[in-house]
Amino acid sequence: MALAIRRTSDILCAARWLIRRDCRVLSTLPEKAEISQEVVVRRPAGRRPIANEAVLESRHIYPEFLPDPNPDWRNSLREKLERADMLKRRSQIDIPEFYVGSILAVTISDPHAQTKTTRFVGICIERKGCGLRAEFTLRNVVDHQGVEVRYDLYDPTIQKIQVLRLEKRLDEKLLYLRDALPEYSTFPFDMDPEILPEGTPVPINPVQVKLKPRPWLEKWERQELKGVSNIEEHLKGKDRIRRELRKTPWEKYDLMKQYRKTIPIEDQSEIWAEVHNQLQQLQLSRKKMARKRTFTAPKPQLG
Amino acid sequence: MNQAEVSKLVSKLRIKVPAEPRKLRSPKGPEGRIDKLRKTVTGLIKYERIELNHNRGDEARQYAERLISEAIRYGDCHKPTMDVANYWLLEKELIHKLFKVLVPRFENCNTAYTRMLNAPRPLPSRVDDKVVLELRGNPYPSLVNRQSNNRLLIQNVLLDAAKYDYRQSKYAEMAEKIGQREEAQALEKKSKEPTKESSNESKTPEI
Amino acid sequence: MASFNLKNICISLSKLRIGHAVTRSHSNGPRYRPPYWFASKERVMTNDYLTQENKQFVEEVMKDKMKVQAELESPLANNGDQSIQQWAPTTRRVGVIARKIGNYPIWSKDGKKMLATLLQVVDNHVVKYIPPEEFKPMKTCKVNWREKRRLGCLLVGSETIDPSTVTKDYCGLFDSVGMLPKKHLCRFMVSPEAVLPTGTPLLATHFRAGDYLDIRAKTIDRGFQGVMKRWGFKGMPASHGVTKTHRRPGNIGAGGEKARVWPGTKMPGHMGNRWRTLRGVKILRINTKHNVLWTLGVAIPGETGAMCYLYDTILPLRKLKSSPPFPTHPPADDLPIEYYDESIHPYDNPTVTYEEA
Amino acid sequence: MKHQILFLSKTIFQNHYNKVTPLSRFLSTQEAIERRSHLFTLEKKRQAENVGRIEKIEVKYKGVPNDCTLVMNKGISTPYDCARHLSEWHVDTSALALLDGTVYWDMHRPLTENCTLELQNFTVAEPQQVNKAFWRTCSLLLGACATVAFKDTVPVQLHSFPGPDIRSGSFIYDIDLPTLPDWKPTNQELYTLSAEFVKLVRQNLILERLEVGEELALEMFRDNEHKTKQIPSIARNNGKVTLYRAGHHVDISKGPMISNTAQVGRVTVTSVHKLIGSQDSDVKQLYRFQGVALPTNVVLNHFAYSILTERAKKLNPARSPISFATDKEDFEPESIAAKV
Amino acid sequence: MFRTLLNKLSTVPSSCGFHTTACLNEVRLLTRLRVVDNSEIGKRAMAEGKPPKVICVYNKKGVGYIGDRVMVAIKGQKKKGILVGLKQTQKVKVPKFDSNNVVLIDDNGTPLGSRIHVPIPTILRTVLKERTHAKGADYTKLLAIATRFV
Repeated sequence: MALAIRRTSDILCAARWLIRRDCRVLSTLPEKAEISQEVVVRRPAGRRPIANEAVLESRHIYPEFLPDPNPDWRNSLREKLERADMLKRRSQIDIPEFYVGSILAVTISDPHAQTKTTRFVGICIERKGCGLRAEFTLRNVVDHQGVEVRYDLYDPTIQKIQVLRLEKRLDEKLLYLRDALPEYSTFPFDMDPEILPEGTPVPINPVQVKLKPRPWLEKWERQELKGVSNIEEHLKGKDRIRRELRKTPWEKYDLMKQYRKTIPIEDQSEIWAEVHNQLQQLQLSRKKMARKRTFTAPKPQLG
Repeated sequence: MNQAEVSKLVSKLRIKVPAEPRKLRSPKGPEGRIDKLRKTVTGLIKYERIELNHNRGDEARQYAERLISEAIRYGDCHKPTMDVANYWLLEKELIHKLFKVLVPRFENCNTAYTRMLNAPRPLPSRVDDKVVLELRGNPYPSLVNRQSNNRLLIQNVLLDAAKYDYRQSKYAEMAEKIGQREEAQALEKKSKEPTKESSNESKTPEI
Repeated sequence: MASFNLKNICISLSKLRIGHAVTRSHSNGPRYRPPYWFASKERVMTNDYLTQENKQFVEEVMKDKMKVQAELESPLANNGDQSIQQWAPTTRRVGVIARKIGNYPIWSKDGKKMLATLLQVVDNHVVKYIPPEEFKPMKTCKVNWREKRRLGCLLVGSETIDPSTVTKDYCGLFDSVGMLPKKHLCRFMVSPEAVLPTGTPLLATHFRAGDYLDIRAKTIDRGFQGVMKRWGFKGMPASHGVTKTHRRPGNIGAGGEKARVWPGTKMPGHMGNRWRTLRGVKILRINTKHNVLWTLGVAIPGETGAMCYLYDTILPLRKLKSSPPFPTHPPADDLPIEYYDESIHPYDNPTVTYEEA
Repeated sequence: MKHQILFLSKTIFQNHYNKVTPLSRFLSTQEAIERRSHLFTLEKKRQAENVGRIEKIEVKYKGVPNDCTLVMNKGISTPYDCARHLSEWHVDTSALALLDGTVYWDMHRPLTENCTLELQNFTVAEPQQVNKAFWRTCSLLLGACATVAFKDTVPVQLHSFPGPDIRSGSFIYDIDLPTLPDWKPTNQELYTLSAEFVKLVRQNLILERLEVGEELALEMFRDNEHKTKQIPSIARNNGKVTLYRAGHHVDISKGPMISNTAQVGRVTVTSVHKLIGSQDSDVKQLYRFQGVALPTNVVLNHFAYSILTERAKKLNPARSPISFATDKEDFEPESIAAKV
Repeated sequence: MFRTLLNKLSTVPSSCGFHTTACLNEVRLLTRLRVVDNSEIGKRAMAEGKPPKVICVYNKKGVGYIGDRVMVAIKGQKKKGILVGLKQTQKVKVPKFDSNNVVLIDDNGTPLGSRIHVPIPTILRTVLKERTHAKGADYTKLLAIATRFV
């Protein structure tokens, strides 16, 4: 079953790339659509041209370089030292670009294992923490048993982080996979890495999962999830009423709440000005390595 | 340590933002708080100068600053911004004012868009602190004392003379240093490094 | 006979030693006598009605003064006679004033994650030395154990500030030794041989990686708190017939003869904002460029940005065993940027691997 | 009244008589001061009695809180009295009065005719004249405190002070200390002088103005040889000498002065420099006392004030009264050139 | 009806009255566990839908962690077992499972079954080695029947 799903999703992915390569207009992915809209709108307004728009985009790739927005905890020197340490670690191992929803394989040195290394494959369901505390959680179903492992991104015992499939999902966090049918989080350990052609934007997987019947770990119906298809089936009348009561439509307009959660542009551009060059270089060297690998062992799937 | 949100980009406010929002007590809970602030922000944009309690004034000031900075950043063709303006401004003609009057006014402003001043309390009482909240560049007469520019006040006269004196001695010293250096150069033909040092030293004034 | 009695009375009276009698009157003098250098610092800020140019001029003068201050050379730099003084296990060195700037994880060589607190040693300078003979410390109501050896008092200041933001009294403290006022001031009791001349900068290299510190700071001010938060009481159940006593302390004493509240009973009250010392904190890493110390653990009192006083530890098993930089490390340019404790994995070292047993 | 006039004339006569004997030259400083003050009081009383029938004048007040007309007594009422009709704030802060928009008038000088009145404090839009009056007053007070600061064994002969120049950074008084040929004040002594100054200022003395004839002036300053020499040139025009009194100290000055010493706030006596006279002048050396002060309501942070005191320590570039013997015509010290 | 209910409820501040924190998922007394070995009794208990209940946790906390010995009530019998996978939040690099897994053992530490059909964490190797003493029960036998480590 799981295999079948994997196959279909593979085929889907391949089809998507083909489509995108030919005519990108057809792409109806919501996030991308939003971005393009923003760009179109900003041009005529044109009041404050932001020179380093491209640099600011790296906030999606390296979100952990932005500090915690709480002003009580911020200190410019600490942040600077932390970023320097992060770059030092990044120069040692290749920490690739990945998102929530990407499938990763992580190899760590493990004193408990017999071979002293352990490899785990799974879908990234959560990324959190900033700076050296950044961590991500991988989830997989092994032998019909759901397993989740949390890793520190900058842990020096991590030997390798490999992105098997680079994609995004519809939601920021995929914690609902814990309550979804197991086939949605089943991935084989011997999965081959799929390499995106260069220059393509990160695809968004529009798959909508099916939840198991209740009880659930959280009240998913109140979270406005896009990646769940059958949430209404499991709800009773009282759940719907309570969902209505607990709705907070004004939070969308709470400008200061948004402000307190984000790092303003001025601060961000300082940060990226400091680290962007080094990150670019690391990325280039990584690409070089990747190209070498593809020459030596070309993937039959892609051919 | 939580990760900062990356989906939105905001401009930095030029005022101090406390870590925690203030609670404005309302029977309707957080929604009531926002409603109160909406009224205040609408009033501020409409009248450009209002007097109110400190707590509410300080909160409303942050929201007004954010609203103006969003309007400046995205302009009036951006739908989400328009939506936000529509929500915050209860009187709809003010939306026009925001985009057509305030945005051009504050576009090249390097300071905060609003100003908050302490207002006098009529009697020493338990009433909350009052403030005056105003948009910069409003048409009303200024509230602050403009006396600071009077060059003829005695302290300014004295300091002015002291400044002249201080600068004179500084220049004299610099000239002397340069003269010394030239002499030294002429005499010894020193290498470049010591001259650099001496030029650094020449800037240090005598105190 | 009468005269003999009188004499006896006189003798017995003279033995009473009235000078040592404890009297409970207010004429004893104040119980709290702040040291003479304890000048109040905050001043009321006023509008001076200066013109813009004059403000700039005042600022210019101040900057020039700061520059002169910053360019002052360390008195330790060029005199060799300091090395005559030898460190002994009983000598007490000066400490430093540091600012807590946050914490982040650091990994050990065996892959264990530890949280480290970063302490920045900010612009520390020795202000003044008061030798033991002249040093008359504050009178406290408690009787202190008598110090066996007499210690001198070394005043250390941190962070040079604009003199116009503090009172003239406070500035006068520094003017007398030709310095600009410092924002923070701390007194360190030192052995007379560990004395430092005025104006000596103290750096992070005053300590070594692997040494242990005692850190004194003010805890986070949490305001008036109930017993659950303040003392960790359990509270009472949320249900099962409990009304209005979910977070209350319950009983605070028995009746009978003890029908009163005993002193020291744990009750609600103000929590935090007290001086506390954390002893035996290990230094994991030192950055000499920014003068930052990484110390093990997150229990250092105070919030981010709080000032801490760092001392050599007094814990018997963690005391200094070999000679530290004594009396302090002179400023030098050719130091390595980072020092690590031997247990720490530097971030630019290759990935940790384990040998197969 | 008659009795008093008689008494006054008698004393003056007696003084004239005493003048013949040079005995009074050897009065101690304190006695001389008191004697001068006593004469000043008597003369003032005499002039007050000379006013005769009381006439009314109309004074139009302009300024806060609103313009109004006050009916005052001619020759008796002063701007100070007008201020007292207005409010305590006017009384405390006004340093000078501006009559008819042109004439600067002392607060304690009786008004003589109908006029408009504006009260000037230190924060008015154009405070140059007020500042000058303040600086002049400080010079006068510096002389006063220098005379009382020394012990009786050190005779102090006030010489003069030049016109107020605020941009020079310090107010000055040139004083002759004949028994101290080579004196350099220590910091402690300067502190003491400053303390004396503050003590004087804190007495809240009003500055009274009086015009006297040359003879009386000579009589009053009989013990001061420098002043005695200056008086004839001052009185050359109209035979009058303007005197000011603060407490017991009486000095010659053209005026105007501020209303009250309480209006002097922060003050420091910064330095004392020695002036060497030129060969042909009859005074060989003088000491130039320098100080810096700010009015009460002017708040200046101590750092900016320290810049001012540092600067005031340098020798004031004002002309020395004894070095320019050749061009004496140009030189008119303030205290000498007392013309109305 | 709905409107009145809404009005009634909306006056209550939404921030109090109920828990917003996630549950801890601790293994305590009377927690239901999942038997993951192929012992007869375990298989039957799971098949009947009557998973074992914890009746004793052999440590001082009263909360079971990975590698702890527990006594379970299973099909009317008392059996001992070892916790080999937990639902509660784990430390970094230690896997968290979707169920609380137990392997039944006898007093000597010998597993009742012959195969564990789910993955078990590698840290169990170290934990069980520490728990095994020369004279006591030998828990490491459990590791021998494991099929997969994560």
